[in-house]
Amino acid sequence: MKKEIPLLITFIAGMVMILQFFIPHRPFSDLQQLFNTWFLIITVFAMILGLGNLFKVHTKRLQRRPKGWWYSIVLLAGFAVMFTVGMVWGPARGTPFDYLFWNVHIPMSSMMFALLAFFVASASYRAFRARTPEATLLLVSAILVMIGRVPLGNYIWDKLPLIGDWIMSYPNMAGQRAIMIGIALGIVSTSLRIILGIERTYLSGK
Amino acid sequence: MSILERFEKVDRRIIFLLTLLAVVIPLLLPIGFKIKVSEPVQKFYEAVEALPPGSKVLVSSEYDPSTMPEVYPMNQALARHCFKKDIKIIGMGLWPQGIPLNQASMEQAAEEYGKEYGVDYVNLGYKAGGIVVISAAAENMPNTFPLDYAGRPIEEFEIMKGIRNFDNIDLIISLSAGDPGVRHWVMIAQGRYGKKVAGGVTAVSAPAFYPYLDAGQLQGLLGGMKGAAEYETILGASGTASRGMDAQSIAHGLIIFFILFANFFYLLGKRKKR
Amino acid sequence: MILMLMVGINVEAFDTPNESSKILSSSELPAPPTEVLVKDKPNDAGGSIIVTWGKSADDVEENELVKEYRVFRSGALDGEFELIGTANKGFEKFVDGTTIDGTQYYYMVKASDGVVHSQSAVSEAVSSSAQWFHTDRISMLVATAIICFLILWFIGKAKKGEELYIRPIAGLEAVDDAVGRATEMGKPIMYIPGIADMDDIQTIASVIILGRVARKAAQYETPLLVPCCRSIVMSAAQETVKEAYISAGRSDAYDADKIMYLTDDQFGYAAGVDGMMLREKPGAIFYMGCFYAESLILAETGHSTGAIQIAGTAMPSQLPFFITACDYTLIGEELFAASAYLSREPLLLGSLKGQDMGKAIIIAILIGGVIMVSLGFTKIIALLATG
Amino acid sequence: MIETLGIWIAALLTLCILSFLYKDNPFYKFAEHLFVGVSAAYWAVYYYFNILYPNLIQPLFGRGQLLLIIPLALGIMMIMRLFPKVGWVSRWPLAFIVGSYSGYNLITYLQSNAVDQVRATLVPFIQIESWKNLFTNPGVMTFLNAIAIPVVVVGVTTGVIYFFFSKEHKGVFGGFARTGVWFLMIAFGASFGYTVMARISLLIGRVYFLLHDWLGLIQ
Repeated sequence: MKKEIPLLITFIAGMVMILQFFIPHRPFSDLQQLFNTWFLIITVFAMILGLGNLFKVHTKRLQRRPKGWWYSIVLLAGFAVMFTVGMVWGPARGTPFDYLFWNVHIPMSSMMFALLAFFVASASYRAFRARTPEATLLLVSAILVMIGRVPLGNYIWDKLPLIGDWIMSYPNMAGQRAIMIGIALGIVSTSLRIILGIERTYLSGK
Repeated sequence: MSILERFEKVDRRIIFLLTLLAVVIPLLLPIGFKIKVSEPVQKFYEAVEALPPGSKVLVSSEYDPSTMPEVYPMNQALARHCFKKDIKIIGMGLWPQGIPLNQASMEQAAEEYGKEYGVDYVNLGYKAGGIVVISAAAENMPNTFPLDYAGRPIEEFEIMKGIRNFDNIDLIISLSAGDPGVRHWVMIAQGRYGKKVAGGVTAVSAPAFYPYLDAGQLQGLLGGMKGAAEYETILGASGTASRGMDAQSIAHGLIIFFILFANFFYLLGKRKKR
Repeated sequence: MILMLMVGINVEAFDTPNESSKILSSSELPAPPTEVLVKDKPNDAGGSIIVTWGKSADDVEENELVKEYRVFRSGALDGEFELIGTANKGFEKFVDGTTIDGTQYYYMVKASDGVVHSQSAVSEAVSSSAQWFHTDRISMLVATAIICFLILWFIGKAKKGEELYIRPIAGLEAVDDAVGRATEMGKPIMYIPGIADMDDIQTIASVIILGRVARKAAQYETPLLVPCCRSIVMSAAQETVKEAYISAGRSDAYDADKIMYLTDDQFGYAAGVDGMMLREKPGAIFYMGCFYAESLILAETGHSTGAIQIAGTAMPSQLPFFITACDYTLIGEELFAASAYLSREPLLLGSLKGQDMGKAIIIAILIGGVIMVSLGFTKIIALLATG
Repeated sequence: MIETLGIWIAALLTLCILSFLYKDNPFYKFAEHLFVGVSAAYWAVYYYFNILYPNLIQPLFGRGQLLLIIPLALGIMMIMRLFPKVGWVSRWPLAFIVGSYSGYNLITYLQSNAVDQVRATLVPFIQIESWKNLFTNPGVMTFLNAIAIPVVVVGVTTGVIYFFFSKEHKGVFGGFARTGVWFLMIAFGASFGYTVMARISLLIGRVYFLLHDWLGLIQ
């Protein structure tokens, strides 16, 4: 029973979602929206588990005091302040929550994202070497597209931006399309195995 | 360690420092490179330009402050373009943090062109659910968005009169930095409801949209800060994207230099070993 | 049914014949819209009727006689017509999404310059209804049926014990080595299941692969760290890893705290995982699932720690970064094949064979289709329309 | 005043994160832990106000939409994991999510990633216009445009062949698969090259913030 019911739920939910694509009639036409709302609600409940886990890991660190344990205080305090402020004043514009969001959350988030500029530089310095014919193709197409994207390319040869665009529009598009088609088949097959209960490790067990 | 090896295994912090300088210096001392317009941007411009005055464009903002440098200038330029052509904008968003940004760009452009909220533009705000919101709005806009972003009923606004579903929208533009975003607008609004969809995306995701552009599923595409700068150029207005383009070019040139430099020493080293 | 062809001209505000005739004499009156046709909107859940009309002869660029079309509706031919919506000049279609299924309606369209209007004939009676099958989606029904059939067919064959060849996939061959190397160095393994929730098949595939990796880690007695970005993923990962440890006979070594939740925030998660990598110094790092911009932030930091890195994703935009920064990368479909490959279960391998047959059909359609289209048989394109 | 304070906090936290590039250090560790804590709280609050309240609490208890008892029950089953004895019921909501999204994605991906893409590739192999152009005006671009469609058809076909799992990549078939790999490599290189700019834009955004909003060095 512990395993059969979940498998049955998976099967029914999956088949219903496939059918709704072909049936415009109610109730099928509303199911996608309905299920999505349900999913979001379950997500919020699950967050209690996630947050519980986060607290457990960090309060343990406070008890055991390994190296750098006090950073756990920073984490828990950050959570407590942001959470309290949000629940008391709400998340609207102009509230303390909004202030913390724009001046604490956003700067760190944007800078973390911007670190990519540096990582792109170091990754291209290290990895773009003409080691094999495949790597050379990667290198050449990257350089052509890159040069085509800056005014410099236009100064060197006015066809370079056009060639860059051509690579993007044709060979790149062909490669992307092949990957997309492969992914579609992979997803169809994986989904089908899940719906039919052939793949059930995520429900624990074989 | 030979010089060649040293170049091969250079401390990456030196690369980091050079990259930082390549951005900081041109921002402090601007140069002013010229900007050339590419085809996807031209198509995007034409998609908007082709609309008759009074048409209604749905502009959905699917980005957040972290991708602001790339997408926000597009949002600003698009709002100006529409208002200049007397095209009405219905704003909305599938990312909550995109709403104030979309609103700010519309307000700014409205001030420049003397447009009025509720008549020439409106912001329907955020709705959770991504793809589902698109389907729901396609079927029934007033039901999906009964209130605007500030909680006022949409019947109050003249612009929303006669708008029932996507049949009353002339063009859909999604400015997106990820999912849900342009991809889903194409899947649902274009795929299932046959609406014209154009997009503005971050440069990183742009290549993935070329197949859609080629298949005619997308009317036009702005890719990253460069796409925004090109769009600003067609419109003949210099904006924040154009301002960053110098730093962009120099830093970009530096990375190309890194790659060529690394390969030069790599190939030299390989020849020596033989 | 009889199509009513009486063309009336009137101005809304002036309903008596007298006043109307005054307006009639005015030269500013636009020509009326012609031929108002109505039909139930096909393939919907009901509640919609499509109204189309021929443009007014005055609906042209140069003059302002027609500014918009106003669409009116009534429940009876001689009943009162009420305004239900407008369409801009130049348009010939309006969808009325407010009908009640089964009720009969009549429509009429007026060309208007904002002050004076001229009206069309009244349409035929029409009613809306909901459909039970989406007729534009036949091609999708066929495609779904064929591909699912192929996969099931080969699963059936595999069940009967037929031997199936599967080509080597470098990234998956390396999984054992990576776990082994981490063990030798006495370092933990890190498994990063991406930042999407369980609604993404990539995440589900990732949790399945995690099960296989966890079993190896349990056998080698190497600690396995799984930082998660979503609570449901954390729950599913805990369940899966626990089960893997039990089936490897090492349930005592399972530690739920090693599969932890960090934050739902994309970059907050990246910051946390980056810090963890530098402090835990893992010997092997797996990135499997749905990644966005954080892919390179994680993979470059991981590279700087000297760990063996194996990635797999179906996000086309992130593949280049994993390819440059990781030792092995599973490209798109290979991610979904990983579970079958690592488990070697015949049923799963059979489905891979089914996928291949699906690809063979796609290639056949591609080549055959291009030849046909080149020769001028463009009908094939319409056959593949998906609605 | 409060505005200035906000800019200073933002600027210092930005620098804390930036310091990560040098090496792991106490400033980064501080920012990292603060970031995880604050962002977890942000999403918790956000989910409450944007999902739980408008989609469950208000419609269920305010308007009596009883159907919502189902997701409420599934949500409660989810947190039953906290109690080992009844923990197994959390598999029900998980099964529901995985099942419904498997069904949904099966169809959606088949449509937009496979059938639509195949259809878009069905273009006449030889574009007479572009070949005419090539002969009247020979050059790099006219040549590239003339071969564009054949390149796409060959690229998509061989690319798909690369993904064959059940056939050895040997002989002619192996040749096709290898050509497919080339196309994938070109695609990856191109995407990478195209992306570099975006990443620099983000850094420009941050540097602009530091130089303009914080230090006031540029106008």
